[in-house]
Amino acid sequence: MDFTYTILIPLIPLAVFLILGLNALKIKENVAGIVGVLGLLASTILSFYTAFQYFFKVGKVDGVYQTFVEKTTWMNFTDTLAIDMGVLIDPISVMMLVVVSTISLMVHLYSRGYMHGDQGFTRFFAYLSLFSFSMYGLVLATNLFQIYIFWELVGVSSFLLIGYYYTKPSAIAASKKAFIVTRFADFGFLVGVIMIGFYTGTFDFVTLNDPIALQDTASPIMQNIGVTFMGFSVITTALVLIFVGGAGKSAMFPLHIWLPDAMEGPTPVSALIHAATMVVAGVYLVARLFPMFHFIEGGIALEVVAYVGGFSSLIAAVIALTQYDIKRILAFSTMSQIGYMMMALGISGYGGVEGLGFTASMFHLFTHAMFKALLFLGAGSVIHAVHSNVLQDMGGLRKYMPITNITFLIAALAIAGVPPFAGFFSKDEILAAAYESNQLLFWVEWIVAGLTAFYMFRLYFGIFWGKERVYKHAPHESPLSMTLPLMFLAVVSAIAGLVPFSQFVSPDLVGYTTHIHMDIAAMSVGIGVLGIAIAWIMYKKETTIADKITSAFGFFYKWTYNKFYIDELYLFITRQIIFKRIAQPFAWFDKNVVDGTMNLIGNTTVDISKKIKGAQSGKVQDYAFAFISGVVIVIMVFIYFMN
Amino acid sequence: MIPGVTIYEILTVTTLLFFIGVYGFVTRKNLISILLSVELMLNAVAINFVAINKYLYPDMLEGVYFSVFIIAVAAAETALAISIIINLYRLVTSVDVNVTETMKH
Amino acid sequence: MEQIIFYILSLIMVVFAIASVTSRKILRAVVYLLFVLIGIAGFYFLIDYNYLAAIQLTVYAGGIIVLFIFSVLLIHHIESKLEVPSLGRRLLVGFGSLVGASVTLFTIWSHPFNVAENSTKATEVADIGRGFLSYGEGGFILPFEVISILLLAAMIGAIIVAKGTRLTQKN
Amino acid sequence: MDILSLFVIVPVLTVLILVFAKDLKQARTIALIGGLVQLGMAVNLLFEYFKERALVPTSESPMLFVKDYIWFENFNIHYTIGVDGISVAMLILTSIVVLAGVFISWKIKDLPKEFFVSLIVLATGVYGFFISIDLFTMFIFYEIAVIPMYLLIGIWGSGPREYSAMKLTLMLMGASALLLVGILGIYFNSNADGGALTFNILEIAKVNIPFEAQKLFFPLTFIGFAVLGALFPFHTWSPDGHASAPTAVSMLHAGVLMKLGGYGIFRVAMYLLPLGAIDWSWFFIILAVIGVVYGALAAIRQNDLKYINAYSSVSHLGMVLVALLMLNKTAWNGAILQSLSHGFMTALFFALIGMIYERTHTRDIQKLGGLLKVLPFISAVYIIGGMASLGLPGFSGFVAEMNIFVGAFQHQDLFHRVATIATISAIVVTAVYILRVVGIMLMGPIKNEEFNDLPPSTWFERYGLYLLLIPIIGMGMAPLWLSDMILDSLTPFIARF
Repeated sequence: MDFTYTILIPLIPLAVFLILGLNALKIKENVAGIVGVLGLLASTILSFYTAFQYFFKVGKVDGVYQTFVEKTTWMNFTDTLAIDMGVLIDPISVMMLVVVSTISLMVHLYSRGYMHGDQGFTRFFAYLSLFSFSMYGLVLATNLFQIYIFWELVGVSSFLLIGYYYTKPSAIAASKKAFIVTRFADFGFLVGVIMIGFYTGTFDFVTLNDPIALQDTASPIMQNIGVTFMGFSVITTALVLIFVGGAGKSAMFPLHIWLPDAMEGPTPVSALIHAATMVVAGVYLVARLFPMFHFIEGGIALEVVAYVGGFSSLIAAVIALTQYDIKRILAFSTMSQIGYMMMALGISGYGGVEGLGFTASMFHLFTHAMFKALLFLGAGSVIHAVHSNVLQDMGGLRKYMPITNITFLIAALAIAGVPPFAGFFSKDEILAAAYESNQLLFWVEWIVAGLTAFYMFRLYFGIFWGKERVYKHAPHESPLSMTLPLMFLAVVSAIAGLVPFSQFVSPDLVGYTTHIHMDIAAMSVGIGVLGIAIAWIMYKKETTIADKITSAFGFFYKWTYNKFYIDELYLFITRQIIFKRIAQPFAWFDKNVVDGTMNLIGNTTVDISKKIKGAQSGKVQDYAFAFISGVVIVIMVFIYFMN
Repeated sequence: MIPGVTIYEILTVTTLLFFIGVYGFVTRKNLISILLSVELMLNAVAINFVAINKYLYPDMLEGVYFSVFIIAVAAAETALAISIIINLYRLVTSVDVNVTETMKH
Repeated sequence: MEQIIFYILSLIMVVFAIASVTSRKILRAVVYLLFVLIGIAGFYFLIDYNYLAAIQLTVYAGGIIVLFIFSVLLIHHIESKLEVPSLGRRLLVGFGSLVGASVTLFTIWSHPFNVAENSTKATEVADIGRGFLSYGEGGFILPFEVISILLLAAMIGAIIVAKGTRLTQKN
Repeated sequence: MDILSLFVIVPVLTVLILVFAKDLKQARTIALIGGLVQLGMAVNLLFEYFKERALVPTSESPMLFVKDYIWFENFNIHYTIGVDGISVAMLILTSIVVLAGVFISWKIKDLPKEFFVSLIVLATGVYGFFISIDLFTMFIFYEIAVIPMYLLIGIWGSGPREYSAMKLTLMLMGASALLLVGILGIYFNSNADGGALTFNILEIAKVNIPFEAQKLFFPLTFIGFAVLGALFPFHTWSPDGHASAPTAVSMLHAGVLMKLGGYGIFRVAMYLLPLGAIDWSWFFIILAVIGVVYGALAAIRQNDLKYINAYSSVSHLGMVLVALLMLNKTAWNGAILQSLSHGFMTALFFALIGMIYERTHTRDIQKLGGLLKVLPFISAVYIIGGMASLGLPGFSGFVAEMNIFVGAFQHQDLFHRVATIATISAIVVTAVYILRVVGIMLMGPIKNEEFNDLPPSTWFERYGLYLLLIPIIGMGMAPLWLSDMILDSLTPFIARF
């Protein structure tokens, strides 16, 4: 089967980007919207066609999903090492194509309503197309370097979109923060990529992920496995560094600080980039290299992934409890859910049912993309109506916004893991996998599940129930262009869990069947319902319980409310240490010491020349005297020294 | 050859004259005085030529020739120098070397 | 007799030379120089180069000194005094000249001159003239002619420079 | 007429015609035509080169279109010219930047004729430098390129221009003194295997210059060229010089002239003195890595746009030097690509800074703000340039930097590893200072009411910018042909090590 046409999936948005971007000032709003949506629609249709072809027609040969690669050389490093560009079709890339296409199309549709009347409408759609292009390229990458290339492009489109409201100082700061933090993580990623290239001799995913070669120390890619760095194999180090890159983009602790601030961007952007697609790129990256992570040195790197993921999900859930900005709550929730996915990857095995963690992680990625995008779009709809992000300004909106209310509720139920919504199935698989391999992480995630349910319903009740506020204009339901994507996503969130995911996605590409683990499901649903119930008691009607609890936990509350002061720590490091203690002295050093030395040399020359110039008075007499003295001295020298 | 006078004595006198000229050349500020000192030095040298010719090579006359040349050149030089000085005086109404430094610029 | 005359002449020359370079009145300096030049002419007589002595008297004492006096009269008031250089400068230069003189004298006195004794050949003006006009080996016809051209050039130059501005302005 | 000498003759002819120009209009038209002809020649040369290279592989003849005229027989000085892939790329860079410079100087006010004459004399020197194979001829062209700089900054500059011009000229002259000693040292050792003394690079490359001599003359030649390439700590002329220079001169200087440094190091110091290079590389790697990190950090705290760009140049060109000293093909390829990429980018930046300064009369980023709103085109190009500068994929900087990093990583010892990691870390710092400028200057609220009605960019400004943007994006999108051409030309070099 020839999948060459999939190259069009990223190229169509690129063309749209060029058309809209080059004429950003000329194209009218409705034209830009239509061009953008149509472009993405084409890509979406192609993606779904690809998925259909791959999963149901040609992908499976003898029960194993095949990997299709189409590529061309882009640049040669050495005679053996080169960067290729191309498309790689395998279960996870096709699954990601579907996710990206669906969410992106919904966000495009939604944006036509949400951004209506905005000055930079065309620019916004150009950026969205640029992002879609980069994300598709990332998903379809055939090798590490290609993924790095699109990784950076995704980063820059994220930067542009966060800074979309470029006259707003907080948006500028947030975009800068996002770019620099992820850039810092990418520094690790890049070093990791270069290390892999150097020690294995290839960047190619197919070669790198070959399980037979990975288990055979004589194979070319394992030739340098014996080279160590700080007690670990260099390849393990490289994998950890690559994971640092993934952690940066996926907002894992401690590189998560940019994600909450990134909410300064327009809400559709938050839904698309900072909830559903770009932030899961880190998960996708680890999944891409999963065989390597798993086989190299018994999966030490994978353990790092598991613990970082687990810890991130816990800390994010705790912080989310106390926040008031509804988008930030969702952002921390995103971070927490991505932690879940990372953790699931980390504890996964390779073959057959062992690979449940991997499957679950991808499954959760899929379902989470749907319901989290829905949550963000719903939040956007609310913000659109209330013109505020803050929970205190909302309440009782269910009467004004029925569609938003119901869709939001579905998404909240999904994320809380209530059956039969999508989140229940994926979360259940994750917990089951964790239970099998790592009890500690299982209990952590179990608690997180409860916390998730609690803060999501705190949010839900806070917005749609609770005390009714006085609104300047009466809130109204959003236009159809916005509610249509909400309804579509709500349907998907409700039913996506029924997809037999393990049939399609598994680490060894074979596929297997799973069933619901009743005991674990009972536990997780139990704690979920408990969380919802507590939220119900505290927030459905206006009560003072919340305040009492808050004051009871005073110190702890303050810490979580301030996100454990991690931002302040970073600020301290960058402002006080890097800027003030390093960059400033460097600039000073250059002006005064280096340049000073050069000037000193120059000035000394000038001074000396001035003194010499004094001797060079232009008075013939002085010259004559000097001349005669010289003659006398020379004669004396001849007399006394030469003889 | 002067009876009873050695070449050493003659050269001593000319040396003294020469260095008196040097002293004058360097210390004087007035252009004419400087020219005077130059004349002193030239004459001292001319005597040297003559004396050495007479004492060491009495059969030849090269010393005399050169003395004549020196005198001729000195005359030419003086004439030219004085004309320059006069012209300069017209321009800056001074013949002080320090003042005439302005010519350098 | 000649010895005594030489010493007297030497004394006159040195004393008037010093007077010439230190005198504060320019006209006196010129007159002192005249005495030195006459002393030199006397010296030429002593050494038996009468022709040279005659030239010295006519050209120097007669020509150059007159030029000097004219220019001094043109430029200076007779009574105006010359600026005296600073003491430090005088001492420095005096010391320098003294060192130079002593070094030179030391060199002269320590050099064994190969004096040709007992030559009594008288010098005739005709010999000098012949030497100047000879174009054979050792002849000085070329420098002689060059000098004449130099003198001519100096003369023209002196006129042009001294007349100065008006001539050049026309061009 | 051989097609290489044209690169010297056409600018000289342009200058001769320019002398008769009466006013700005005539001068700029002549300069524009001259620039266009040069660009055409450069592009033509590229195609001719490919055609010829297909017939004559590099192993047979490293240089093509070689022409040799005796110039001064006694010292065996020839006017020898020829090109390989590296010089062809450099010639294209030069012709594009010169043409863009003419566009940017479209409305120069003072002494337009003299300005264009100096500009093109400078270009002549650069062209000549890139085509020479004879060391002496090369050195002469080098001097021709450096001298007009003094006039251009001293006369048309701004701020403390005399100080800057003097500083720049003195430092570069000092460097060329060292360089001359180095070149003469090479010359007098060029008969080490018997045979005549020669200045011809290709001839000298066949000779085994004794190790002691290489050790002595390598640092001289290296520093002589590296001062122009802004090697730490000899970079201080660059910020002041750039800040004072008029726009087109900054463009040409940073874009092209500074590349002479790296090119010269590679073509002369390393090619002719390989043993010296191996022996000294550790020392210069330290200096170059310091330059990379230090330039980037110093750029963080500057407020003058030109200073920021100048320090960023120090950092980027430091990477070129690091890459050259890594002594393998991948890194060298990166170094040359980085030279090209930096040439286009920095010219673009200086052009933009010039336009912004012309409109707002300030280069202090703290006083600017919200330009994206009032000058959308210029600001958008600035952002694109910034993205290229911080090594974003799709732009030339990425291609170059990746080659450098991968090449530098080929060394396995700790020293090289540390140097490599330090160099890579500069990309983070680069992102910081680029975004700082973008955030303060382009985004945010408009700080000054007067900025609300700034004139938009004119057509010639746009042409200039497009001219520079096209190669940046082209190199970034499809680097294969260029990098393969350079890689191929590197084989004779790698054979020396």
